[in-house]
Amino acid sequence: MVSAIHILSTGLGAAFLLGLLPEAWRGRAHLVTLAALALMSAIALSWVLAFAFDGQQMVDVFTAGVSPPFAINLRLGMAEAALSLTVCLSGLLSALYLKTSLITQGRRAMAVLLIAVMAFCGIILTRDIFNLFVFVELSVVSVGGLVLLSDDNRALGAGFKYLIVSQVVSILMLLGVIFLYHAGGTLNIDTLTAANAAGIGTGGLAFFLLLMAVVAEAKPVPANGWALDIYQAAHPAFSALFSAAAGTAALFAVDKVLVMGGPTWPPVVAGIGLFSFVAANVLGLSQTHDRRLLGYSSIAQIGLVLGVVGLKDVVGEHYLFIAGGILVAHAVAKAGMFWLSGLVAERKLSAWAVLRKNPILLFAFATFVALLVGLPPFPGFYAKWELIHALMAQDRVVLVALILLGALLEATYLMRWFGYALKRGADLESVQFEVRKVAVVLTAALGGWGLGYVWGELSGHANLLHSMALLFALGFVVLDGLPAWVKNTVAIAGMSAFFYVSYPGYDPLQLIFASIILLGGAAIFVAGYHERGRRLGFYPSAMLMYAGLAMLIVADTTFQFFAAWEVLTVGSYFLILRGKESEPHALSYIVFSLGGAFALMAGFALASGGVSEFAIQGLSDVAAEAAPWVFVLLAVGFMTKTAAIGLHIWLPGAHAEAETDVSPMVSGILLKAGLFGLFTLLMTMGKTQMYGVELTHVLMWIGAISALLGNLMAVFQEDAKRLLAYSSIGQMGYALFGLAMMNHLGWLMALMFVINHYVYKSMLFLSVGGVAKRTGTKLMYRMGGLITLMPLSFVAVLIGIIAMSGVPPLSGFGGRWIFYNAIMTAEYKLPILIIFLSGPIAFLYLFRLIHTIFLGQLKDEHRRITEAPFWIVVPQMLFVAFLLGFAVVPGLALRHVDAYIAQFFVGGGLSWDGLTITSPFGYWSPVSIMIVTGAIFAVLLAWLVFLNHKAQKVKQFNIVFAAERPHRPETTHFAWNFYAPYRKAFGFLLKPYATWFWDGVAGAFHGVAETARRFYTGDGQVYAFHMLGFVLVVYLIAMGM
Amino acid sequence: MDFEWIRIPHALLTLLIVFLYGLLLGAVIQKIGARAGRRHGIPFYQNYIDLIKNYALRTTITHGFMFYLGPVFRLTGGVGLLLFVPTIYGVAMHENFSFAGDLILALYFVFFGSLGMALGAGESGHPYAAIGVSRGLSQVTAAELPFAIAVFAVALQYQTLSVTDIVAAQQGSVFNWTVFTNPLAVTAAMMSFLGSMMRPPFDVVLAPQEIPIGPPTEYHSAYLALMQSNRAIFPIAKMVIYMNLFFGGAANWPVFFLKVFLLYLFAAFVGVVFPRFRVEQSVRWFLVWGVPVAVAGLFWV
Amino acid sequence: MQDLQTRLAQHTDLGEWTQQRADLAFVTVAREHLHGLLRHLRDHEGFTHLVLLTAVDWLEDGQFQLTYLMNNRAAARDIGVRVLIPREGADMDSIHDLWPTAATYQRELREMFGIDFPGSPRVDEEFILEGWRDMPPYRRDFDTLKYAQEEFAERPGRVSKDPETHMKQKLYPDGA
Amino acid sequence: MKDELKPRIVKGPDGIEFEVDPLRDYYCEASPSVHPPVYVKIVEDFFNWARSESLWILGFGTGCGAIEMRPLMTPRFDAYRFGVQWRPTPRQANLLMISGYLSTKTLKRAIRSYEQMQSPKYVVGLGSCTINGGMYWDSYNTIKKLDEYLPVDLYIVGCMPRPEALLQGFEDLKQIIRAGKAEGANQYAEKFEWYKANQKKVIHDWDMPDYNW
Amino acid sequence: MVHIAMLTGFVLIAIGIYGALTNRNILRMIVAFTVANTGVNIVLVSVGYMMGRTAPILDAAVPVAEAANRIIDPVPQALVLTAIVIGLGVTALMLAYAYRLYDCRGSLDISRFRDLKW
Repeated sequence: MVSAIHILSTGLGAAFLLGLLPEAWRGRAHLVTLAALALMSAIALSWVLAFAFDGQQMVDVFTAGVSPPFAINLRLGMAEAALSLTVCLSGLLSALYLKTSLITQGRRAMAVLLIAVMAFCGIILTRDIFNLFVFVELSVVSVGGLVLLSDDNRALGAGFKYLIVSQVVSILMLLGVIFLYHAGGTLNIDTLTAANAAGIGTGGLAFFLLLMAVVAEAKPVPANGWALDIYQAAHPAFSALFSAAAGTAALFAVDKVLVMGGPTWPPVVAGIGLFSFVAANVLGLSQTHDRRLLGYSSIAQIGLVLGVVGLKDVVGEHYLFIAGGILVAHAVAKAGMFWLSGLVAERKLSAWAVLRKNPILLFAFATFVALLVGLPPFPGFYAKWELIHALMAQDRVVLVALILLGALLEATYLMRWFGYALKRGADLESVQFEVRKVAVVLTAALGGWGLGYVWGELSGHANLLHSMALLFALGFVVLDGLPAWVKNTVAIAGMSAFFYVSYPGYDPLQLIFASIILLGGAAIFVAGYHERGRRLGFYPSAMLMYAGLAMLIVADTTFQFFAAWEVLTVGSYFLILRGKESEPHALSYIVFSLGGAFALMAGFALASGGVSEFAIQGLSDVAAEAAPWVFVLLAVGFMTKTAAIGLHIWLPGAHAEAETDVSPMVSGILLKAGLFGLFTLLMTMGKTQMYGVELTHVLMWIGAISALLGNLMAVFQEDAKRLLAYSSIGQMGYALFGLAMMNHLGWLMALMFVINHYVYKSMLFLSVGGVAKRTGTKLMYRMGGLITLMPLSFVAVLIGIIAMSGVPPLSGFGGRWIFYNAIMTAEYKLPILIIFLSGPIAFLYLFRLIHTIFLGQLKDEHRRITEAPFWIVVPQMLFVAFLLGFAVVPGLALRHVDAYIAQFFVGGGLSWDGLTITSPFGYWSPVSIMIVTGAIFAVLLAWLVFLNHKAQKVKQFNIVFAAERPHRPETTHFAWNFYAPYRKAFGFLLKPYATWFWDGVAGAFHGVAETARRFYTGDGQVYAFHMLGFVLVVYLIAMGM
Repeated sequence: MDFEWIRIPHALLTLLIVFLYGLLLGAVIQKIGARAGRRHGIPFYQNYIDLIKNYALRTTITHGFMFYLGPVFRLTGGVGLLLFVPTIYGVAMHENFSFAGDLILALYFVFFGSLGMALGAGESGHPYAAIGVSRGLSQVTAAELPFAIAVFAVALQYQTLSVTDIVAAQQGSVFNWTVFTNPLAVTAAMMSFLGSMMRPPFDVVLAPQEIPIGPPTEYHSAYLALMQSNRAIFPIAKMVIYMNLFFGGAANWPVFFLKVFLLYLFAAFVGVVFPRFRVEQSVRWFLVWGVPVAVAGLFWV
Repeated sequence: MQDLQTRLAQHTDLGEWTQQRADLAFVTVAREHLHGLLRHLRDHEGFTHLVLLTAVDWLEDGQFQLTYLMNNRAAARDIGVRVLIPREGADMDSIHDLWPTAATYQRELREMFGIDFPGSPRVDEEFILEGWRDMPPYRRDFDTLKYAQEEFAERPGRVSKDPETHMKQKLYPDGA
Repeated sequence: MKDELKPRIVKGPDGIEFEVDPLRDYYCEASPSVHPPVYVKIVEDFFNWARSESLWILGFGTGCGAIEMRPLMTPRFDAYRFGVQWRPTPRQANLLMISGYLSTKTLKRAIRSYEQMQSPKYVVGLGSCTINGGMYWDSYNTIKKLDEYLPVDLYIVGCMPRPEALLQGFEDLKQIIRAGKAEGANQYAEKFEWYKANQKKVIHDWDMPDYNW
Repeated sequence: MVHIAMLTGFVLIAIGIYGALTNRNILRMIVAFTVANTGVNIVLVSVGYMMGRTAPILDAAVPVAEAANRIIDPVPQALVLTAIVIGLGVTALMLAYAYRLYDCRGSLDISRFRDLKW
């Protein structure tokens, strides 16, 4: 093994060597630089591998050959090695990225770069506080130099501000060092710790000064104005280094220093860190400059790690896993993002739309965002999971809330940005990206995936990247260059095969969900054949969602469940984002979903008491005092997905603006994830009381009100897909209501809804989507009279609305019948009234849907349109066939589920004797109904045909019109504001209270951000003052504690 | 369960009786209404003649496929509703096809005809038809509510959803009728009944002077004849449900005729006395008056 | 009404003043004074309501007489303002800016008398007649009998009598 | 020709332009056909009896006679006794009452309504105006002989006829129908060209298809 | 003695920081920081000083064997040397910055460089 000191000596030596090279050998100088950095990385890597695989023990390197206190020692453990590797690699990649700038600037710049990397490594490795000071100052000088690499001459100002603040910091640090030495008689950290120097005389204050100095290097809010300016103005490759390497080094320094101070200081550091995390994320909300935004994000992430460092004792054995996970994820992602920003010409966020020209860059951007937000399968995900659990184990509920809030805010602006990149800027001209820079970015992205794998291995949970489903989905990233129909076939085959293979392992409940997800998903994919071209990005996203869903239903532990939940959320987000106008809706979807997911995580953590590997079945044994809170958190999490009223505002836009075949996926299938969660919740936790209030009763009310308001809002939509979307809210309300009834039939009804809703909503979304495709509008009043032109779509909608409205003989009636039987034994009667009211309201919007689109007057411009594309019609016909079949023999699917549910409730099941289904209260024979109805219908139709077979077929204006004639189809088609009188009666219920509320919340955060960021005035002296004030305030607070 | 083919002629017999009685009853009720206006009114056999005439018209037009199916749906709804409920309690001949489903089937089958009719009317392309449907559906959401709650109350009261069982539970004495055991629920249900009978004050759907008779504006000849047949059958089918649920059912035809007549008369009586509500007024009326009564009836159980 | 006449005469050049009844008077003005006078009557004299606007065909004089009848509801008075315009190429200034309803009257006059009101809304659209192709029917030189005979089928055997002579004969058969 | 009836070029959602001719695309262009009695005599007699006892009048008043029809619904006359009812839509009506003078403008609407009724259908002219023009004999805008334009089954004289006369008229019409002589609809179809020519002679702006289905 | 030196050091630090925070001119700020650095160095040295001992130079006057008792603590001395060197480096860098800032804006007023903020 090469001694760790050569990491430093290589950097230093190469820097000196560069000085010896002729000025003109710039290219060669650059090669030397790269070689040095590569060598440094290699050394670090060799140590990392040694620690990881050879069981290498931690080593101390004695610089002068003697042990401390007589010489400086360096220490190399796993953490040091890994972080040094991070630093060196980001240095190497930045140097590669900076090639042009470095060659222009000459060898001095290269030397400074080497010194910077060396200094960061030194900060990590050294165990001597004065040596630490030296490396910090070296890094200051080199950073000061590297800032000048930027083309932006505002960087000058930024660099100078940095130097001003550094001066203040260095004064504090030197004073701290010397008085610590005075108190402990040594400069070695370990010896100082052993001597408890911080507890002796002036040692306490000295330690505080030293600590503040190193904390200041981690750029805590609010003493960090200088750092933001540097991020904004410096060369992006330098910012990458500064963010990834300097941040990493500073954090490790804090970690090292902190052990000296005893128990007083970690909470202070944790406070500073978490405050920075939340505050920087709030401030980030109102940023419009990409690099400055990255700066805020960087500060937030480092703040989070700082918080974890402060919480070292709390998180215990997982400390390195957590802090390291967040740190490396941040380092890789932030470096990658800065590198990306170097490829983007303009500095406003929407300018990142240019990345669309290169799928690799887009993939990298997505990876980085996922890394930062902490989505699976990246290290931040595992780390956050462990962190929250560790905190929960110690009952640090407030901290959990703060961390989750901060994470949500961060996700908000990052996802918003990603949305801009994907959707803004209509016509982009073609851009040529430098291959070298793209390669650097791609390396970082792949590094992120690699880290995801490593962290998965380290996590102690099943590695997500070993999951078949996820791998299959990720495989589509690789396949993305193939034509759409090939991918479509692979997807259908894959999902069917997956179902076939997994089929024996499912219990009846899982089987129902699995059929809908896998077979149902495959059925919807059939519609995908109508797309020509490659349809970039569609299949990875969709398959990611399906993978998440498939993983969800078989999850045994809370971790698997949550991971699957996040995977399906991410996949569906990408999927929704693909719609033409869907950018804001996709954002609100992901924000609500992540908020819900965080509630889940908190709930799981609370339930398990901080045990990170916790069986879902264990939810039934949650301690009594925690149980109601667990219930509430999980229920809220799941209800975000089912879009229960109040949490529903993301749904209409997300579903309505999605692509034609995406709407059925996200409506017909994705919503079921929430229901599955609720099933799981209620199956395990059952009835739970909070302050004497029965929570399932509350759920019943929420379900009922969702059903009512969802339906009611659907009535007044002019946009067909929005109508269907609101109707989904109502339908999910029904299902929630059924579940919350907590009786056998209620659950059966909910399951019936799961199946039915999938079928008819998918079908309706496809039909309406097909119509919208042909007519070029989703506004119903602009359609009309399409029945003769699109007969198959009409039939699909007709069957769909009959099924959905619950009119016999189709399957919707089965749901209603079970519902009535279920409420007979329900404990609470009042919410049932609301359900009664909402039932017939469904007729209103369903009739409107079919009437204003297919009936009434055909418009001029639609006279020549044809039936929807063949492949969109095919799945509709499959659904029609299924609905008819399911109407006749619902028992095929339901009786097994019925038997399965019986294990949860005593009595109340159905009897499936012969053709008649019997409950304790009534009976129902689908076959007889179908036959009787069919027979009557056929006889009457024959009679009418006999009478009217010679009827004259007339055209659309041949209507009686009070002796006048219609003017134009537009004025004759009664469609707009169809239920105007109804609005008079019920309009008051339709005020968008929920939207107002959430707008208010969002507005408040943005308002705070907008006001608070004015704190950073841009004046170097003010920043120095901030630093001093920060130190003072922290001291006062710490002393007060 | 073994199906006996004899049920089919039996059911047809029930249907025929109800059909003929329905036509007659319609005319009688109209005549009574006319008498309230001091007119003689139509002859009691007028509906038969009108029906024959409409079947005998020589020309028809069609607006399309759904237009054609509308009346078929409508009448299927009426006939089906009748046949899914036992007409005469205790007489196997007139239990019709009630083995196919219970009360819930009947409640939801009510919508079968309305929905089909609405679709047919929509296909005609006539704005008045659409306006009529819009009004009708709007009104029905509120009008059905007290009834639904009342049915729920009754089902809870008797702990069954089987119509036959509910009727059975009311036998023995007049005071076993639901109307005496749970008068509140029945009051609420009767309010809904008014709303579903297409008579004033809840006839804004047809509103002859305003949107020339709404949904059926374009229907004529045999289509209209089918719908007239439905007008004879459907209200009676509905009243059979009310009778069975609330008024002890009917054990033989004379009782049946009497009870149906009285129920019909009730709607006609209210209709003659009160003027028409606008949609939002009737919605409000049902919510303000009907629902609280129904809820009280629910908690009475 | 006398006081009204006095007041009006102060700023407008009034023509002939006919006091029809105590509460109804007619006044003739030149067409260029009409607009100002109407506005004055409406805004200052309380004649807020335009009762009607009609025309008389003085065929022999070669003139149309336009009559603007206004009502002062508070004072329960009416005043009619007459304007004489030449029959040939008859046109008149529109007053739809004073009373929007006037546009309807003007459409009628345009159709029935052929008097143009440039600028009046929809003045050239059909009003009551559909597909009328002849001379405006209210002009006195339009021969409605001849038109009816040529245009509409007649049932043979109809006898039409002059009402005046016929009734005279019937009531006073002996010619007294 | 009204603007809304002129052929127009529209652009479909796919961007392809094409022509829409409202008269061709929005109205059925078929001509009426003759529907003779097809059943055996006794059935046809029975039907004729039913038709005669179920006169559904289109609620359409063309002139001052409309006022004379209202009393028929009141207790004093109560035409409902005789199987007479008013229907608000021509589709369901069999009897068109031309209640008084008919301006050419109203004639257009009357024709349209008549054509929208289903056969067998009947026309009754009320008052002298429909017979020979009555007091509107020299009007520039009123037709003088209804049967020139529509097949009239019965005229009821008077200016205006009283409700009693109307009741009597209904009875007379019933006789005609029962006798199988009320074949106005078939007559209209047979002499369609002639009727159309007459109609178009007085209706100068013919802005509808030849036959309004 | 020690206390006077240390006090002087702290006074210089205070003056330096005060100067750096109140002067708008960049050069004055740099000078002020130099003053503060000097103060720090004095503090450093004074911390290592022990009454009555000699400088930590091992030569004939101070034999190695006695060194531990006769010399003052050598570490702060060493630190000061390093600190001075580093301080010099930073000061040089700041001056270089000042030069380029002046080049860029024609002014040395720190409040002119506020275009990056918020």
